[in-house]
Amino acid sequence: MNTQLLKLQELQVFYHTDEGAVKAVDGVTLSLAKGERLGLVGESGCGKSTIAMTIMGLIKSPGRIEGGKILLGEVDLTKLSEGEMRRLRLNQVGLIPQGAMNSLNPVSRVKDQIIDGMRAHNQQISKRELRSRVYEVLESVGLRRGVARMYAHELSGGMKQRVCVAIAISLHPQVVIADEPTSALDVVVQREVMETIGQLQQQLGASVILAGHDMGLMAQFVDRLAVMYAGKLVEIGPVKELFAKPLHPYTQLLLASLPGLAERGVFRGIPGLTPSLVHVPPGCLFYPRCPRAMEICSQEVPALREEDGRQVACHLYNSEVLT
Amino acid sequence: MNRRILAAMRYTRRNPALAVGIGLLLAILLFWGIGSIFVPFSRTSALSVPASRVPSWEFPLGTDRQGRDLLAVMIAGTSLTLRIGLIAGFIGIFIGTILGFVSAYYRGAVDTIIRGSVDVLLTVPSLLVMILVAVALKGGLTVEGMALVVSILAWVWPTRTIRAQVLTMRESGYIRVAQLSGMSSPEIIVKEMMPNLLPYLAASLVNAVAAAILASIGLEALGLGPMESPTLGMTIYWVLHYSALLHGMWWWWAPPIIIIVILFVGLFLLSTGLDELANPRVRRSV
Amino acid sequence: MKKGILWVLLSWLIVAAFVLASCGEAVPGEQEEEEEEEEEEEGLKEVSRDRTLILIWSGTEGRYVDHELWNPFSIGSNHQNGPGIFYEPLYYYSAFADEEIPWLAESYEYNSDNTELTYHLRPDVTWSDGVPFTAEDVAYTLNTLVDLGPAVRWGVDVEQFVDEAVVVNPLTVKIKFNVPAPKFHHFISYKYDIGVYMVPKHIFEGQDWTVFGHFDIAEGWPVTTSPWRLALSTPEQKVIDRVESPDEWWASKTGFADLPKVERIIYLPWVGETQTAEAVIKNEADASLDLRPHTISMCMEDNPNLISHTFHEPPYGYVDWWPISLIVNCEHDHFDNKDVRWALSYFMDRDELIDVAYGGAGTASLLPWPSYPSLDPFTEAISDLLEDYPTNEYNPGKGEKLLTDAGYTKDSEGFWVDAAGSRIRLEMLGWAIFEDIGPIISAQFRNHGIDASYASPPDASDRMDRGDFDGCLRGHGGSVAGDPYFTFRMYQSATLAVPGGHMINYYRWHNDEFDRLVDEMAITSMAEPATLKELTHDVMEIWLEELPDIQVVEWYHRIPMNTTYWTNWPTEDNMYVNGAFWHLTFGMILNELEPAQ
Amino acid sequence: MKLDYIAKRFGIFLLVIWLALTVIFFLPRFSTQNPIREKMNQEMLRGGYVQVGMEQMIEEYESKFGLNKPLWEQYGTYLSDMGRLDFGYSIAHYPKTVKSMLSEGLPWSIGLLGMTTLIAFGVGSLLGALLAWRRAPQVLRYLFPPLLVLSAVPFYLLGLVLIFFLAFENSWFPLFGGYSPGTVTDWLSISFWGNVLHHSFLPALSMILAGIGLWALTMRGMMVTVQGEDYMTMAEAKGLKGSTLFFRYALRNSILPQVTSLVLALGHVVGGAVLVEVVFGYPGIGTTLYHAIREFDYFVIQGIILIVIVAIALGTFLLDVAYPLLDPRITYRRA
Repeated sequence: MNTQLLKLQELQVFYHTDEGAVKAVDGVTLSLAKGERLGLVGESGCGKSTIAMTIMGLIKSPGRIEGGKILLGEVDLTKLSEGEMRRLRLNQVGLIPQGAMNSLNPVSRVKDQIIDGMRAHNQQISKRELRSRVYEVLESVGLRRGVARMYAHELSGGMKQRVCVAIAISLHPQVVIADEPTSALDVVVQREVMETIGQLQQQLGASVILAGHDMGLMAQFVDRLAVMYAGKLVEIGPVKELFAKPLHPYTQLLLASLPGLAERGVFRGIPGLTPSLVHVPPGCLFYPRCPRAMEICSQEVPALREEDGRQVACHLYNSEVLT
Repeated sequence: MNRRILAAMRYTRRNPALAVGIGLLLAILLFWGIGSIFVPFSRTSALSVPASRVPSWEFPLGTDRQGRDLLAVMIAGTSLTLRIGLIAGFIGIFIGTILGFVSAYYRGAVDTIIRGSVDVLLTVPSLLVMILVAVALKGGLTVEGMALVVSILAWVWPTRTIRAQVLTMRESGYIRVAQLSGMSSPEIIVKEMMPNLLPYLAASLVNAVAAAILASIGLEALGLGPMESPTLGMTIYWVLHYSALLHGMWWWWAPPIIIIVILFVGLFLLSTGLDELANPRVRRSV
Repeated sequence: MKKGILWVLLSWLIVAAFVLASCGEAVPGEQEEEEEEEEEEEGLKEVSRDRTLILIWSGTEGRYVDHELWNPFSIGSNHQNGPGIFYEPLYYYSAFADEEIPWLAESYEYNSDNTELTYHLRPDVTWSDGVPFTAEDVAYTLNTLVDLGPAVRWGVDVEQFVDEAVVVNPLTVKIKFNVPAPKFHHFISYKYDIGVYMVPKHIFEGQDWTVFGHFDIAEGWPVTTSPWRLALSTPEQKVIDRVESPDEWWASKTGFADLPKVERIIYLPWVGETQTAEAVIKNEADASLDLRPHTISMCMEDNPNLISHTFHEPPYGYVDWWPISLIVNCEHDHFDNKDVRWALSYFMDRDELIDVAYGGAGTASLLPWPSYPSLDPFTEAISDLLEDYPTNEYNPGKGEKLLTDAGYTKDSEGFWVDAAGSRIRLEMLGWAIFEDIGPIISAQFRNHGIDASYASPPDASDRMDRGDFDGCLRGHGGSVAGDPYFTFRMYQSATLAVPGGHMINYYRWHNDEFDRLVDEMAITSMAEPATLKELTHDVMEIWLEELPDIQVVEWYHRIPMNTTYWTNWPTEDNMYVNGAFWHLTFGMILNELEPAQ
Repeated sequence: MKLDYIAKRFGIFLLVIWLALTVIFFLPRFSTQNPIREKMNQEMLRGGYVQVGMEQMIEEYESKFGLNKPLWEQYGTYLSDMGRLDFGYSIAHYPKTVKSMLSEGLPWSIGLLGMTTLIAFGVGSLLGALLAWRRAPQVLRYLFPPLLVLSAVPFYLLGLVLIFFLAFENSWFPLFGGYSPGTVTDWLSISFWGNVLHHSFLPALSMILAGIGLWALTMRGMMVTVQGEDYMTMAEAKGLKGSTLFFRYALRNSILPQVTSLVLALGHVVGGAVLVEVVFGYPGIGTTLYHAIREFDYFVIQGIILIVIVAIALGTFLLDVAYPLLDPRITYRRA
């Protein structure tokens, strides 16, 4: 079924530092269907931002793509030259940045920052048409036309993020990657921005990858959810089933640590620390912190297996082990 | 003990400027140290050796028109010029630090006065002030006299830079906490601010020394220096006076320029190295 | 209050405008000058290099600040920078040839008691604007100088002697003195830097001499009797062209003298010795201010066409009228004692000094006046005194004996100290041109136990005039010919002969007998050499014994003269005048120069 | 609100000028040197003749210039003259006016130093930016250390060495002066400009080489911090061309502090680099100031320094007013 718009196959991205190669993304395989919303969750440093940046082709030394493929339709993005990759950005793949607070060029007006994105990809647009496109895009994210003449420091946090969204979708890309777009915003503004992204996604039919660590937000927005731990994909599946019956122990603990309104004062975290990504121990990386760890978990890396409509990488569901 | 050497080694790899700077300055100090043992100071005065000799075994750097052994002059000159730089540099930094701290920390009238006078003194050409002081010093200028002349304005620039640095520090969190915790202002300055400023002060000192040497060589090259003492600047003056360039006496003009260049490059790298020490953010870029 | 701010804003906007305008002003200012030059542009005729004389002289700011000043009497101007050749003298005097050359005047005579001097002017001499040169011009010049006095150059000199100048007839003028002035004619005739310029009355009358520039090329100013016309004068250079035809100059028209061969003179600013040597070597200049002996000898090797007064042999120049001496302040302790002064003279090794400082190209100075032919008889007259007072002898032994006899002993560091233990501290002042010899003299003195040092501080002139110094290296322009009166005059502490004529007594030395004898010389006419010699002998007896001034070296003018384009320069075997083109006798050189090609 | 901000800045502008003028007025008068005596003695050193009535001449001209009046009275007339921009006469070169001396010297100094400062700023900043820019050609990395060394060398010594090799050994360039001797100053003709540029090449080269290193160093530091900013990542994500990224985003943001130091440097240009002009014999205002100081020509010193102060103060004042245009974040509130 070739409706999969974007496929990551065994993607490996390492950061080469003085102490050795940090395996930020170590063999991740996942796919994104057309118009689908995929969530990417995990503790900070689990590699979700690296994946987002790798898809955009913005990995800078000392980071480097070690192996694997990123297929957008038939095109493997990892093999593209910088020039080819540049033409794809904003055209095919849009990014909504994390740090909205200063993602806009402080010294030029909003309209110039929208126009230069469009002009970089299409030289022939006339001035008049550009102006109308700017107004159209701003209105699509719920901003009045006056915002075009303003500078970044004259906008509120929410408005800045909306401008970033406007820029990201200004050329109707197939895929929109949102890297923790609202983490810096208060809850109310967060909801407004996410609703805007949702409406736009439906209008454009684009597929969205939402990276973040706010499970509540994920629950309301995404169709499928992928859980990452220490650079590896541990579980991926439809969000409702995953919330209802999490398979992987890490996912279970993640969901359990959500503060419910009922129990006041009780905070359950996940004991232990995320492992070092430089000297990767054998077996499952979650082994030291896994409440249901088994002998095999410390020796063999669990592969990703089908398990009632979902995929999970854990020896608990490894048929050979159980028998 | 070797752990610290190892750490130092690793640090210098990451901060080459500091290493090269220290290396150059050490080379100059060695040149002076060893030289002053072998070559007597008496050969720097006029008529002490036969005049205008090409470099030879007896006079490795040749002699000048007035009968000075240029090797002796280079050795003595380096130490004299350095001495002028250090005296003026220290005076400059000492006054600069005090004024910088007082004006940045206490603000108000004191600050406007100090800031105003710094702005005014920066606009007045330093040459005029230095000549007037040189004239006021009456007797034939000595090296110490020269240091005094140069130090008259040596404090202006440090005051301004240290004040700016203290201003930024004053706004930072931990100073606010120190103030809240009831520490008296002088206590805060000495205990809190000073230690953090040390690398920066060291860098400003190096800059002040370099600026003082530059000013002293400039004054001497214009003929306003201590005529009798063989500093590097006076050598440059005699080179210009006797147009050694014209007569192709390269052994007369090349060595002072080379030593001055090494001196300045060493001080420059030392100060950039210390800057990185003081402000790690910049280090990442090297 | 509001209005106040507005006014302040307004006035300082003018300042901003000024800052910009002053750069702009340079351009429009240049424009005005330029229009002038525009007209002149066509006027600035083409003159081939081999008919042009290029001189590098003064203007040390890299340009001529006085380019609009052609009235040599005003304080800011200087006849050496070009104006000198526009004002021809009544008489030239060549020290070398020891002869007076009548020029605008034909003859002169004093009355019996030297209280009147009458000049008979040369007929049909005309100014460049056609107006005839008459006794009116001479009388007006001298009378104005008497009125203006210290406000202009030579004012004080003329005011001291001249009571009034009277026009007898258009070609005769009588000068009445208030005191006998037998040497006044010698004083106003052109030699070296001394001489009074005769100005056109019809131009200068009614002008304030202190500010009048006498500069307006379009108007044909400066008006002159000479064959030279100012073609261009800018901060960067001065161009002076010769008249087209012989009948435009009175001398060539009347056959008195033929038209100079030089058709154009260009003055360029002196920037530095290196640059000048380079220009002279490359034939970009024909003559310049002195070069140092090492430099001029090297230039002559690089460009054989270059010659000096003594061709390619040391000392590469001629003796200037300006012998260099070490003045010691006779009022300061130690130096008030003549034995200490003589000891210093004995400790100074002049041969080593000349060898190191000038590479052997120089001579010691025997007496306070230069060794010129017309003064030699006076040197003869006192040769007997020089045996017991050898002013150039280097004899440390004698020096030490003098000091020990005077009660001086050497302290632990080998420096002479007097009975009270105070060391002989000799801090010598000087100027840049003495820095060749200053440090060497101080080194010599230190080697002999005198705690000496040399410096050329920025306020050297001020400290010397106020007597705030121990020692000072300095030249003194005194007598050139006739008799050594003009030299002796400088050592007088007071004078009765010439009221108010006393100069600053730099030496701080007082001797009444000396003053009386020199006053007597002042009123003795040059026509009585015998009495003058006798007086000189008596004067020198006192001078030599006291030695108020320690002679060092003769000052040499080492002028590079380029024979690529011009020959017949004044040299040792063609001594028609001294070779300095900045002196008032430049006109004589210009008349003699012959084109080489 | 905008006006009172400007008025306040203007007030400080005036205060600095007044203070500097006062310092300049009293400083030379502490010493007993007299410009007339200096001039007479200098002539004596060249010509040899000691002007007889020198003391009387000095008194005459001191009364003419009012130098014998009590100090406070002189100070009063001095301030009113400066207010009316009448700098009076140069004592040493009387009756030459200070204003004409300024107009002769200023264009050279401003021309030479203005040009070299701008060129050094432009080339230095661009080089510094490229050094910190990942995609820039790596060869630049080797260019930086020598420039750093050059910027540590005092530029007048650099000038000496350049003169020796380029002007003296193989005379590609003239040795001295503003333009070749014998040419007529004609600011309109191209050949004259060619001549001037040919003459000013060496002094300019020595100052540019000495200046580039510093500008490059500060610019590189700024570029490194700017490249780390989030708006750069966003800009790249927009798929902008390398040149747009470099110029409209990176350079545009990191140039701001550089402009501040440029304005200050340009202010000092009017003061002229005394040492360069003396070494190269360049007829700028620097040489005039040097000689005025050596001759203690008060009025010339005061005239030149007023221009220097005004230029610097004007520079800072214009910077304060214009800065918000450069960086929209700065507004006219209490800065």
